Formats: sequence, structure tokens, C-alpha cells
Amino acid sequence: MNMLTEAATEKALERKMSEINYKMVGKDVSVYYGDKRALFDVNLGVRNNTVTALIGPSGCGKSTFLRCLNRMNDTIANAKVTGKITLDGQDIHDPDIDVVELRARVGMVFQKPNPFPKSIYENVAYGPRIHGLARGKSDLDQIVESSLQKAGLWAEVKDRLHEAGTGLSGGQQQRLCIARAVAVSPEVILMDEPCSALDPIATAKVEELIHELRTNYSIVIVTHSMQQAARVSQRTAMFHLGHLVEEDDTDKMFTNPNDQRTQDYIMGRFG
Amino acid sequence: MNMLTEAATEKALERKMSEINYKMVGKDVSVYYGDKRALFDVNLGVRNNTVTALIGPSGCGKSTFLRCLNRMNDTIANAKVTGKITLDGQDIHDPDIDVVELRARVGMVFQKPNPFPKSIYENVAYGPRIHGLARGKSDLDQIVESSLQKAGLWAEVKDRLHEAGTGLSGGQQQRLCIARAVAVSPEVILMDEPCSALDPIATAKVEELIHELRTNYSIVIVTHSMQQAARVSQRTAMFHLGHLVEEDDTDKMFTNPNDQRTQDYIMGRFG
Amino acid sequence: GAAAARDQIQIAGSSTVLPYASIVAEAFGENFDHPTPVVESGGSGAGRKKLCEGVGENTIDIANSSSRISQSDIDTCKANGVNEIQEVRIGYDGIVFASDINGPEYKFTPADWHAALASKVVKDGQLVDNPNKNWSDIRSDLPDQPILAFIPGTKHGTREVFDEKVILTGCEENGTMEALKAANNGDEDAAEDACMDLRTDGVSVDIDGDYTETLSRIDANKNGIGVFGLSFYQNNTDKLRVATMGGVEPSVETIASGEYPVSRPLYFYVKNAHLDVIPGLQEYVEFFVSDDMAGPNGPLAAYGLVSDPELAKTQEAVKNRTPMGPLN
Amino acid sequence: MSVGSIVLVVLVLAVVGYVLGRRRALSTSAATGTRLHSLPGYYGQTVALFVAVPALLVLAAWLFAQPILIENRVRGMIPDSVIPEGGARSLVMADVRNIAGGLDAVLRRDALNEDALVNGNLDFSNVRVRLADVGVALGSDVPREVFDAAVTYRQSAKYGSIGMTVVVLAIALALGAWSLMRIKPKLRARNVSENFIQALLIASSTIAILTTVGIIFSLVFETANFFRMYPASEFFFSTVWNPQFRGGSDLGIIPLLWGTLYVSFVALLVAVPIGLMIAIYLADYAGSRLRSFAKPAIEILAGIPTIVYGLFALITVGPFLRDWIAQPMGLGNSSSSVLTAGLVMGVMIIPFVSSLSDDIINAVPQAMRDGSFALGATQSETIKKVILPAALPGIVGAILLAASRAIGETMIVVLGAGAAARLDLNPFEAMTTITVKIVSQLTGDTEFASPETLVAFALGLTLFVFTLALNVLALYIVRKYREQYE
Amino acid sequence: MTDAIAATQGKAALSGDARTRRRHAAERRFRMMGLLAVALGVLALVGLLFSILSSGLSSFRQTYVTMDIYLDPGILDKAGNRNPEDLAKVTTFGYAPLIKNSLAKAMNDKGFNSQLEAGPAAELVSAEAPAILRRYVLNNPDQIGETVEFNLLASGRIDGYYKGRVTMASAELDRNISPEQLQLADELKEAGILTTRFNWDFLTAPDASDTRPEAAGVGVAILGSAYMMLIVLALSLPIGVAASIYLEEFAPQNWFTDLIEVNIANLAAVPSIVFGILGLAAFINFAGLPQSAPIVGGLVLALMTLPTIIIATRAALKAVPPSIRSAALGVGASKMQAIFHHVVPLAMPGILTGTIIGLAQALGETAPLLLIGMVAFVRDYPAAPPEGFFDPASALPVQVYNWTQRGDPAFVERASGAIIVLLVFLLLMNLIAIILRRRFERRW
Ligand SMILES: Nc1ncnc2c1ncn2[C@@H]1O[C@H](COP(=O)(O)OP(=O)(O)OP(=O)(O)O)[C@@H](O)[C@H]1O
Ligand SMILES: Nc1ncnc2c1ncn2[C@@H]1O[C@H](COP(=O)(O)OP(=O)(O)OP(=O)(O)O)[C@@H](O)[C@H]1O
Ligand SMILES: [Mg+2]
Ligand SMILES: [Mg+2]
Ligand SMILES: O=P([O-])([O-])[O-]
Repeated sequence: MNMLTEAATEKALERKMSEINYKMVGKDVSVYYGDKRALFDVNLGVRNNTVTALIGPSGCGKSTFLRCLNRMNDTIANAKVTGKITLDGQDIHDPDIDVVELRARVGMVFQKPNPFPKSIYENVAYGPRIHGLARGKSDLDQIVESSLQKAGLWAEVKDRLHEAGTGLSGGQQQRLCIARAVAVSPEVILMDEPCSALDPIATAKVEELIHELRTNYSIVIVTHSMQQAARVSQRTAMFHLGHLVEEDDTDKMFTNPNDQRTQDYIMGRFG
Repeated sequence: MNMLTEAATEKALERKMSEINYKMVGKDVSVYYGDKRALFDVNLGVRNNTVTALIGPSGCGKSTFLRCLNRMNDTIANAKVTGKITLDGQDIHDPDIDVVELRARVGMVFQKPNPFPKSIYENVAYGPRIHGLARGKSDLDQIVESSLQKAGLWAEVKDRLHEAGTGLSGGQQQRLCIARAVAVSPEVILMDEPCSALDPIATAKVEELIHELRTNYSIVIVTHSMQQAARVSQRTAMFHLGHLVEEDDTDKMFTNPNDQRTQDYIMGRFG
Repeated sequence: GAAAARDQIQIAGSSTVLPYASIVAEAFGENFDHPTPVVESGGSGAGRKKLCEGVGENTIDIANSSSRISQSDIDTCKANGVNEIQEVRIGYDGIVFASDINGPEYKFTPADWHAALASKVVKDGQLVDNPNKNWSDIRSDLPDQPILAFIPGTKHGTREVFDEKVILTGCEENGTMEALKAANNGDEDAAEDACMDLRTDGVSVDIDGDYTETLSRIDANKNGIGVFGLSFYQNNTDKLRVATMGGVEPSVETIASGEYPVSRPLYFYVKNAHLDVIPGLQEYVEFFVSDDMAGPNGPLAAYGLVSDPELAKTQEAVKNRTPMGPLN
Repeated sequence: MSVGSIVLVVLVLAVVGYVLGRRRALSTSAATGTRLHSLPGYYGQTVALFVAVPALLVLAAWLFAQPILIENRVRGMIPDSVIPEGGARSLVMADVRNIAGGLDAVLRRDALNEDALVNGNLDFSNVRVRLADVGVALGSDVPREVFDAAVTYRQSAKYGSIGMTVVVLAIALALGAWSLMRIKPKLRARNVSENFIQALLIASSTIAILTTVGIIFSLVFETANFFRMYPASEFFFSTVWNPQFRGGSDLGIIPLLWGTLYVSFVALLVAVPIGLMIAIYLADYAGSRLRSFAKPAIEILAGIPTIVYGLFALITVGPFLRDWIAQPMGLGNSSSSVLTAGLVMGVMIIPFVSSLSDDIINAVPQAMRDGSFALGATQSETIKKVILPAALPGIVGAILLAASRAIGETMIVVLGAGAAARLDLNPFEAMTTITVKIVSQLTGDTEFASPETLVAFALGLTLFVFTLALNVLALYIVRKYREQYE
Repeated sequence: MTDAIAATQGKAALSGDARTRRRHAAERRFRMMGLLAVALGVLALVGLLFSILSSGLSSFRQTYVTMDIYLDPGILDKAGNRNPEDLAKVTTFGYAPLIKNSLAKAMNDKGFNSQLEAGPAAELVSAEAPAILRRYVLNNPDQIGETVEFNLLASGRIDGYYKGRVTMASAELDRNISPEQLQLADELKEAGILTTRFNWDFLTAPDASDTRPEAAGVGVAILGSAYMMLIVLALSLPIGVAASIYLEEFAPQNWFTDLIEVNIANLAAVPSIVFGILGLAAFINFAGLPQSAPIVGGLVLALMTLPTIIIATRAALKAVPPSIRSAALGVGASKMQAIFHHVVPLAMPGILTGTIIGLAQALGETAPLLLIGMVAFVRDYPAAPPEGFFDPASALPVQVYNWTQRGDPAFVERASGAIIVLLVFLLLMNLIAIILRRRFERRW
């Protein structure tokens, strides 16, 4: 049955691809960690000005897929990625493509907050600096402030910008990493459970940010909260054991999914 | 107003203390990171066979308080803890007290999963080994299996027990750390957002575990999910900007809190 | 590539000759318009090797040597285009035996040393493994003190002199030679080699370092007797008591006269091809063997070099740049 | 222009190139309204690198080649007749170079111009005296031919250096201009300069390989010579090391190898536990005051000249071990022993273990420690079971470095363990090591082309191969037990 | 039930069971062992420093003879024409009588009761003195015939007398000095002719021959060592760090990089003298660089230091958590930027440690210098760099090595003095690295 569904999904996707405005498309993406296969021929597109939510049980390959999109899997020694992934129609594994540029265009917030052991200011300013986004000190200050504000962290840290980013609370670190990613204004933002350590209000701020960003950018977000997926995303993709179970409009997914597994997962019925 | 409420809370607490069966009691606990004060005279008790939930906006001092309870703040160079904390009536800062013993009895799951760079098996077996809890290899195997099972990870990792714990997905690492903490059977378990990276089903597993553990132990859990707090805890404490706003029966807190701030927070109305 | 022109003399070789060479170099620098020569130490063998590496500015001009150059070195020189070398004998190095100043006095003969250190000695007419533990086991009038000798290691030229002039002579004197010859079916070479075979039970300790090491070892083992150069001993007469050999006390005079038997000539070898190229080289060579320096009243003799009775001949040869003939 | 000023000019050009490149990048991007691919600084960097690196490489090559070429040319000008008997052309060339060097000064002092020299009008008489006047000493008078050769030499060198200046600066300017013209917003300047830098990184890592090749080359020929004179089987399998001054030596490596292993083993036995404990204590127990004092202080141990350790071994430790341990226990009465040298050497290499390990232990993330503490582990359990395994690769590296130092040490062994090659288990006996014998055979009185001296090369090469095998083993062990955090 | 638990466990928390006590005992033992190890290390250092200082500090003081010397034209300028060329013909041997005569005169004038002849009395003055006089006279020919005050070194034995090395008792046995000479020295001291004071010359003077320990200094050696260290630092630090970065961060993992890795570790195990053999073959014989020159020494030592720095740097780079790299790459930094902006600064303590240890080793090394001709008697100062890199020079460890081999016991003190200079040199050199390292140290 799996096979059938997948085949169907694939065909559907191919049909759509000609009509729909895709920012990124993954075709037959598989990932191996050493001998272990973690993703199985995933076909999934990221649309322009759309928030795509990835859902699925823990360990199903959501982060793995996310890392494929900006080639962060390159940095894992024993990881191997096959299949084709395009950004604006261009193969991101093409030798011509500059992986640095790719990552500047496709930003990422990691699942585990990983601030640099530098000051809060430097954490956020680093990206704009290396990309030459600021014309001067005040410009940079401006970017840092607005990024922190977007991530809902400004109020808490504005008096301690020059203290270490590693001395923040878990949730604050998470928002710092969001601010850091937003500061370079990427075209696509990959967020791996960006609100996992956040309280409802902070979560609302981030969701607001996502909403705001969507007008210009594409966003992929991994989340375990069905509510959040329903709130922020327009498209939802469901993963299970390394397979893409289905992908559809969020409304459709949460009301009338095609696949039994999706339904079970959303109803909290398996695992 | 703050002051008044606090004074009231304190008195109430003192009155209760004589009647109620407290496992741990914090009295006037304050924490400073360098010059910065992160906790302000918190008075909070942890009852026997009870799950206490700590809630409050990000950065309000939940983790800080949690770390006070098993003196993990000792390991932060510039952190200073004042006030008195007792475990079974004994001051845990007493020079006579053995911090190692304390931590063996008061286990902790950290906010950021931190598996050891060892195999999954060794991660779980580490605690029982140093405490001499297993009589032999098979005994240890038994402990490892049951701990992983309790954390809902066994099915996913039983075939790869001897692969590195650091090669797990974010949610898997989190459950590994729970299994690791449970394996030494502490009397009090402090859990700092143990389900932040978990899908609903895995979350349910962990909540079940918490429920189970409560029959013998005391549990303190930090969570950002009001639903979770309502589901698992009997008592809830609300923190804000380093202050303990109020602490009460969970039912009461979620239906009829004393403090406006609590109400606002629970309703998702400030931050 | 080529380096800039070199204007100082380069000398390498024996550490035994080094003190004398540096005394001369220092005086040369003070009295001539040339820079002070650079005197390397690295051992006679290494010095001769460097000398024979070829001609040219990045090879040395002079090799100091505490033993005579060998035919194989001369051949190497020839092969590398170093055709003419002058052999200059600068004097003699006395080799003395000395022990801690507070210990007993020793009057040795070469035979005593052979009996003390050889691996096989004659005892009651039989050739046996050396049983002697104390000096008094050898001769009753020697002090009753355990035998412990610090002798130069096999890489030192001094060791050769010690082997030949003390051990071998002693071997002949105390009759072990005869016994060994008989044991080797009359083969003289084999007997000689056997004579010079030393015991390996820790009684004779090879010193690979220098005389200061020997002195320190005597400091650490008050029973020890060490082999020193005369000049070193003369600088440390307050710490060392020198032993007589065959009844003669070592001194510049007794060695010059040949009374004291253990000594060896010291040399340096000059690359003639460099004489007109390296400024000051000829002057240095002449200055070295001048009476002012190497004569019996010069600073070298004062420091312990036994001056060569035939110094005048050497001065003449140096002036004429007479290259050395074939080895005899 | 002198080499120094050429280098200086090139560097100045590079700086100018940087500024121009940066400015041009900014202006073209402003003019065309396209975003720059890279930071403007990278555009400057590409220009600077193109200006400096090739030009300086050409300069280096030129400096290497020019004297060889000129020398070959001038060499030919010297007739055999003026080469003194027993001398060599290369020595005459020394005169040529000297004269050439002195001519400038002569011209300057006599206020002459080049023409006189070139046209052969310069007064040849008394060259030696006149050169001496300007401070250039010649060994003897020189014949006319040599003088002419010197003049030619000087001219060629002069034209050569003019040529060099022109070529180098031309390259710098041309490449600078080219890379400047190339700048447009689309140019991937960061990639260009990063590739440049990566090439430099690769070049740096090949130096280690070149060094190895160099070492093998400088040992292998003499080693071959040695084995031509001395049977290899004797060298590798004989248990007797007994070189003779006159030849007929026994040169078995086994007792030396044994001594090397034994002494190094004792030294590591001292240094590894002490060094590791120091590292652990400083990283995890000590306060920052003690740490900031003790770490550099202990590092001084690595900088004290080994002769001090040697004398300490000879005068203090050796007699102490002999009088208080060896003699009472009947284990011998040698004051130099493996134990003496090992102990003292162990002290010397402590900092290799302690300082490097300390840095590595310090780098293990705090989260690892927290994880262990929270399970009720004591600090020592945490260190032993979590920190050390995580820091293993670095610690093994540190220990290897210490072992390497122990193997390479001479002075302490000579003074502490003696010079006698012996195959013995008793640590209170004198023994010696391969390195000691390499030094002593190489610097001795024996003639060079004898097995007694050449054996030094064979010893060196054997030791090289032997330590290589040990290192392969170490790498294998590290790979097997490595634990990567995160 | 809870009360029961509380009661039993309350007790447990205080004292712990037998197992916990054992664990605590182990903990205490471990901690004590650590402290003991640090104490041992520091103690060894203190012991060694004490022995060095106690035998070497005296070399920074020196006994001088201040006396008027009559520059006798009868000796110095027999022709009487003050022609520099003729004046230069008088060698230092000719100047010795001036000192003898002037000293005899001084003794006479001041009415000393020493019965010493002029010859033995003049032995109180260093053999260096005539050279000083000669240099003075050649520079100031017009002073011939005048009486000039000179500040001359006392001979080594006299100097040793005031430092406690030579005693009346040892002088009895010493053939280089007699008790009478010591008595005369005491009289001269009384008269203010002999003075002992700080000895700058030790730091600035070149080496001297065996007959003049009192004149020997470490000036040339300091320059030589400084030149070499300059070269070592300029080459081995950047090359070592660059190589480590390539191998650790860029190189693909394959047999070839394994080979390089093993190879570098193995280079560290190559005895230093073998590097000397390499230096002789590669730099002197092949590249034609001059003998005894700091450039060659520096190159050889740089090659020798390289493995140390590479091994330390690689270990430090390895220890930086991968999450830092991911974080940087995630915001679009290139690998090069991630490494240079984040990883290298975090690895800095290890890099600096490698540098400190590597330089310490390079600074103290003699064996490789033996083969490239730097273990030598060198009296002329090398010129300023860069030309000076090609001039002959000695080095501090070489000076120590040479002086410990000399016969005159006065050199023992000089050798220890040179070791002190070497250690101070080392400390100064490492100071910046030590301070930097402290600033870069951080936990994460
Ligand atoms: N190591 C530290 N050094 C300095 N300040 C710190 C440190 N750890 C935490 N803080 C500060 O103390 C305050 C409380 O932090 P804490 O980690 O207890 O928050 P929290 O309630 O756990 O928040 P979250 O829900 O985001 O994890 C925050 O303002 C935080 O920035
Ligand atoms: N570096 C790695 N080495 C080996 N296996 C890995 C590695 N990273 C992830 N895996 C495995 O690949 C599978 C997918 O992991 P991934 O991190 O993509 O899961 P996830 O969907 O993000 O889960 P979670 O919600 O828990 O973060 C898991 O089984 C995990 O154990
Ligand atoms: Mg994940
Ligand atoms: Mg927290
Ligand atoms: O250094 P020597 O050759 O004289 O032993």
C-alpha cells in the first residue's frame, strides 16, 4: 500500500510541478547515515511564499530532510545524500553551485540551540557582517536590534547585548538562534522545532514572525505541535520511518487526510 | 503589590509546611549570575508523591530554580545561590551533606539533551554502574532495557544499542536522557522540558512514565505546555521575572488563579 | 644557489683540539685585521669528513684532529677534488689517570691496568675470566679499593691510545700476551685483539661524553679512577689526584721528554686550495705554529699542550705550504 | 633595486591593489545596481593576492636561478691556465664574486663611472690592495682573466637584477591590472581568494611530507653504504653492540633498541600519570589562580636545557638510587641506570602530557560534565568515565609527543643511563639508547667511511621505521576508541 | 511509609553507605593525587631552578681591577713615529709587560707587603687585558706615553675567590693560583683596586677561549638564538597551523591523509640530530646556504618544531564541538570563514600551548646544530637581520653545552648563568603566548 500511495503522490507532484510556483523541489531524496538509510526517496516541494510544516514521529527523518535542503548534511562525515534538489530550478548539488551562497539563501535554525560562544550582539551580527549587509556600525546595530525584536528577544536582552550568548536560558538561546538566522534575510528559512523551548507567548511571537516572513520568503518548519502546524502552515508534509507519507494543504491534512497513518498520527493514535 | 502577594504566599507556605509532607523545600532561594539576580527569594516546596509543574515565560528562572534543587548551579562558575533548601528536612547546602549523594537521589533531565559520546547502552548503563545498582551483566541489561522502555525509546534503538548516542535524532536524544536519569531510580526527578522535542505519542509515553513514577517518587517538571501541566501535575508553580508568582493545586491554578499574572499567562495574554 | 663571499676562516673537528684552536682563534682575531675564525667542534672524524667534502666557500678550511688522518679519508678527499692538504702537528696531548683528591695515592704500571680491566687475565698460569675486584687484588701495594675505571668510549681517539699504550703494553708486560698467543695458536693479531678486550661487568665504564662528565662521575663515585687529558687535569688539580705511570708523574716536561708513556700527537689539516682564497688563512696557520702561540712558553703550553720539539720544522713546512705526502 | 626593496614595493602594490579592488567593486556595483557577490574586502583581497603571490614566487625562483646561470656563464670565461694547481674552478669563482662585490665600493671611492669598467679602462694594477682598502679581502693576487670574469660577473648580475626588478614588478602590475579589470559584481571574489588560501594550506601540509622525504633521502644512501660494509643480518639480529676503534666491531641494534624502549617506557611511566593528573587537576579542580600560575610554570620544565637534567641525574638521582635502593636490595651498584635516566626524563616530558591534555580536557563541553554530575557521579568518576574518553584522541597525541621526545633525548641518557649497550631486565643497570649512539658514532674520532660511523645512519633509519610502526598502532587505537561529542 | 523513607534516607544522605564512602574515598584519593602531581611538577621545577640559580647567579657579578697603566712608548712604538701600521705590529703579547710593570709600580707605591714577584702578581689580571689595551692604543695612538686608567677583568681564579669557589685551601692544591696571590688580591681589594660589581659584559660579550672564563659572555649566543627563534616562529607557527587546518578540516578522509597524519606524528619522534643531518644535506650541501648560520639553524629547528605545533593544533581543532561549525555554516559562512572566525579562536589555547612547548624545545636544542656547524666558537657578532641571518653565530644552548665541557671550573658558573639567560629568554618569548592563551580559554 505504501508503494502505491507514494507512486500516486509522485505522479500528482509531477503533474503539479508545471503549474505551481515552487521555490525548492526535492526529487527522490534519500539519505544514508553509513549503512543505515534514514530517508527513502522523498519527493517534496517548497512553494514560494508558503509555510510548509513537516510533521511526524520523533526519528522519522524530518531534521534529516531539512538538512538536505541547505546541504548541512555535507558536514556529517558518514552521511550520504542522493536524489535531486533544486532551488529556483537550479540543482543545489551542481558542482557549479556555491554551497555557501546556497546556505546564505536558505537559512537554518537548528533543533538544538547552538549560539556561538560570543556575545549576544556578535551572535546576531555575524551573519550580516560576512554577507556585507550593513553599511556601518549603526546599520549593523539596526539589523541586530530588529532581528532580536522579530524573535521576541529584544526586551529581555537589550541591556546585556555584550554578555555571552551561551549564558542565556534555553528558550532565550532558541530565540537568539532564530534572530541570527533572520538577520541575514534568507529567501528560505528552515526551522527545526523553533518553539520547542518557548512559552506560549514567545511562541506566538515567533509564529507572528513566520507569518510576516511568509509575505516575502518561503518557510519550512518542523513541529511536533499539530496546533502549531495548523496555525502557521499552508502546506503540511507527514513523515514516517523515513518515508514521506503525504503532503497536502494543511487544512485538508488536518481534516481529511488521505493516508491512514496521517490520520492516526494527528489523532495521536500511534507511535 | 508583588511584595504583598509574596509575603502572603510565604506565610501560607509556612503554615502549610508543618502539616504537609514535603520532600524538598526551598526557602528564600535567590540565585545570582555574577551581578545579575535571576531568582528572588523563592519559597517553594516539593511534595512527596506529587508532580509539581513549573511554568512561566522563557527566561523567568525555571531552569535556574530546578538546578538549585540538586545543586547543579555549583558547576556554573559565576552562579551564587542563597537561601535554604532541604531534602527530607536536611539542608542540602550543609557542609556535611554529600552533593554526590544528593544528586543520586535528586536526578535531572536537562533542557538541552546532552548524551555522552558513548553508545546508547553505555549512556543508560553509566548511572547504574557508578552506583552499583546492577549485580551483573544481565542485571544491567535488564535495567537498560526497562529504562529505555520507560522512556519510549526501546523499540527504536533496540537494534542499535551499541551505536553512538550522539547519532540519534533530537527527540531520541531527549528520551535517551530521560532513560539515563530514570535508570538510577532517584527519589526526586527534575525534568526540564522533557517533551519539548517529542511528538504527541512520545509525549504521551513520557507523561505515562511520569504518572507511574509518581507513586514512588516526587517529580518536578518544567513545561511550556499548559495542557501538559494540567495533565500531569498536581501542583503548579508560576514564575515570572525571577519571582515565584504563586503556587497552588493545579486544578485551582488553571481555573481560578490568585494572581493576575498567572491568569494572563495561562490565557496567553502577556509576555 | 651561491652564497655571499665568506670572509672568516671555518674550522671544524676534534673537541680535544678545540680549546687550543679557540685560544689561537681568539688571539688571531685580536691581532689581525681578519675576523675571528669560527671553530666548530663535532669530533675529529666529522671534521675530516667536512674537510673532504670538496673545495669551495661552503666547505671548511681546516679540520682539527686528535688522531692522524686515515688513508680512506685521504681517498675521499681526492675523490672530491681536495688534492692537497697540509698536515700540521701542533703538539702532544698527555693522557693521565686521576682519582678523587681525597682518595689514596696510586702508582700504576700499564700491567696493573691490564690486570684490572682485561676480560681475560693469567692467574696461576691459567687464562681465566678476570677475577680482580680490588686494586689490591692485583698488587698488594696498591690501595685496597674497588676497581672502577672511567675510560673514554670507543668513539674517542683517546681510547685508541689508551688501548694501545696502556692495555696492550700492560698485556705484554704481565705476560698475558704470551698466554693469549698460545691460546690463539700463535696468531699475533688475534692475541692483540684479545688483549684489548675489556671486561663488561660494569667495572670499566665507557664515557661517551667529555672530561667534565668523567669528573662528575668521580664526584658521584669516589672510588672511580678516570682518564683525562693533561690540560683538563691541570685545571682541576684541586679536585683530582693524579696517578703515576711507571713511576713517572705526568707533566708537560715528562711528556715532552718521552718519559711519561701515554700521549698522542694532535693535528690540524689545512685545505691548501683555500689558502689564497680565504683571507687570513695562511696567516692563521702560521700564527698557530708560531713560537708565540705553540712554543713552550706560549699560551697553549700554559694551558696544557705539550709543545712539539720539532716545531721549527713545522713552521718551515707551513711557510712553504708543503702538502702531506702519502701516509707511512 | 635590492631584493628587500622589491619585496617592499610588491607589498605596497598589493596594499594599493587591495584598496583599488575594493573601491572598484563598490563602484561597479553602485553603477550597475547589482549586489556584490562577496564582501568588498574579498575583491581587494583577490587583487592583493594576484599582485603579491605570483610576483614573490617568481622573485624567489629568480633569486635561486640567477646565480646558477650567471655562474655557469662566467665559469666558462676562466681559462684552465689561471686555475692554481690543486685548486678548483669553484674557488676561483669565490675570487670572482669577491672582486665583483668589491668593485662597487672601488668605483664609488674613486668616483669612477661604469664606463671605465665596461670599456676595460680601469686600472688593473694593484687590484688586491685597492679592494683591501675598501674592506674586501682577497686571498692572493688575481690574474687578469679572473678580473675580467669578475667584471662580466658584475655586469651580468647587474643586468640580471635589473631584469628581475622589471619582470617581477611587471608581473605584479600585469596580474594586478588583470584582476582589477576582472572585477565585476558577479565575480565570486570570496571563492577566488579562499581557493588561493586553500592552496596555501595544502602547500603547508606538504612540507611535512617533504621533510620526511628529505630525512629518508639524507639517511638512505649512507645506510646503503653501511650495509655494503656490514651484514644486515648482524645489524638487525645481533645482541652485541661493541664498536671498536680499529674496526672489527659488533654492531647489533637489539641492545640499543631494548635500551630505547626501556628508558622511554620508564619515562612515560613517570610522565603519563603525573602529567595526566596535573592536566586533570588544573582543568577540573584547580582555581583559576593556581591554574594560571602552575601551567606555565610546569611548561618551563620542557625548556630547561637537558644538560641540567643530565647533571641532576648523574650527581643526585643516580647515586641516590644506587645507595638507597639498588645496593641494599642487591640489584647492582651502578650509579647510572635505566631508572635514573627514565625518572629524570619523565620529569622533563611532564609538560608535554600535562599542558596539551589540559587544553583538550578543558575543551570538552560543560554539558558532558553536567550530564554526569546530575546522575550522581563524583567528579573523579566523571573525569575517568566521561571526560577522558571524550578527550582521548588529544591525550594520545600528547602522550605520543612525549614519547617522541623521550626517544629523541640524548644528554639525559648519556649522563643518567650511561653509554654501555646492554640487554638486561634490571632497571638498575646502565644501558643506552639508539639516539645516544647516533650522536656518539656521528661525532666521534673514527673515520667517516667506516661502518662505525655509518652505522649512525642505519640506526636513524631503523628508528624512523620503528617509530612509524608504533605510530600506526597508535592511530589504530585512537580510531577504535574515539568518542566524538555532540 | 514516607516517614520511614525519610528517616532512613536522611541518615544515608549524611553518611552514605559503605559503597558511597568508598567512592568518596576514591574521589579524595584522586583529588589528592592530582594535587600531588601538581606539587611534584612544581617541586621539580623549584628544585631545578634552585640548583641553576644557586650555581649560576654569581656569573652576573664580576671582579674588576681598576688601575693606571703607563702606555710605554719604548714598548708600543719603538720607531717613535706613531704610524698605525707599525703600531699594529705590536701584538697582544707585547702589551702584557705594560700590565706587569704598572701593577708592580702600584704595589710599590702603595707599600703592599706582598712578596710576590711581578710575574705571578700580573696573573691576577685577566688574559683579556692586553687585548683591551691594544684596542685602546690603536684607536688612540696619541695616548702613547700617557698613563691611563683602565678597568680590567680580574682573572677567573681571583673572581672565583670572591664568589667562594676558590679558597685558600683549594689554592694550595691548585697549580693555577697560589695562596700568596689570593693574599695579594685581598690587599688590592682593601686598596680599592679590586672591586666586584654587576656584570653587564656577561650578557653582551662574546664567548672567550678556555684561558679566559672571566671574559666569556653570551652576547653572540643571545643574538644567534634570537635570530633562530625569529625564523622558527615566523615559519613553524603559520605553516603548522595552516597544515593542521587543512588536514583537520579540509582534507578528505582517506589513506593518504592517514599517511600524512602518521607521518607527522612520526616526525615528532625523529631524534633532533637527524634533523641536523637533514639540514646539512638539504640546506648547506644542496641549497648552498652558509655553515654556522642562524638561517640554517632556524630552518632546521622550524622543521623540528613543526610536528609539535601540528599535533597540538590538530588536537585542539578536533576538540571544538561540531555544533559551532554547523552554526556558522547555517548562517551562510563559508567553511573557511567558519574555521577562521570560530573554530581557530576556540582552538587557540591548544595552538598556543603547542607553540610554547615547541619553542621551548627548539630554544634548548643543541644536537641538530652540531651538524650544521653552529656548535662552535664564534666571537664576532652577526650583523643585523636580514644579512645577519647568514653570518656565523652561536646559540644559547650551544654556549651551555660548550662551557660545560671546558676544563676550567669557572665555566661551570658561566654555563649555569647562560641557562638562566636561556630561561629568561624563554619566559619573555612565551609571555605573550601565555597571556593570550589565558584570554582565549573558555568553556562552552
Ligand atoms: N549561566 C548563566 N549566566 C548568566 N545568566 C544566566 C545563566 N543562565 C541563565 N541566566 C539568566 O537567568 C535568567 C533565568 O534563566 P533560566 O535558564 O532559569 O530561565 P528559564 O525559566 O529556564 O527559561 P527557558 O524557559 O527559556 O528555559 C535568564 O534571564 C537567563 O538569561
Ligand atoms: N548523525 C547520525 N548518524 C546516524 N544516524 C542518525 C544521525 N542523525 C540522525 N540519525 C538517525 O536518522 C533517523 C532520522 O533522524 P532525524 O534527526 O531526521 O529525525 P527527526 O525526524 O528529526 O526526529 P526528532 O523529531 O526526534 O528530531 C533517526 O533514526 C536517527 O536515529
Ligand atoms: Mg529532529
Ligand atoms: Mg530553561
Ligand atoms: O673530539 P675528539 O675527536 O678529539 O675526540
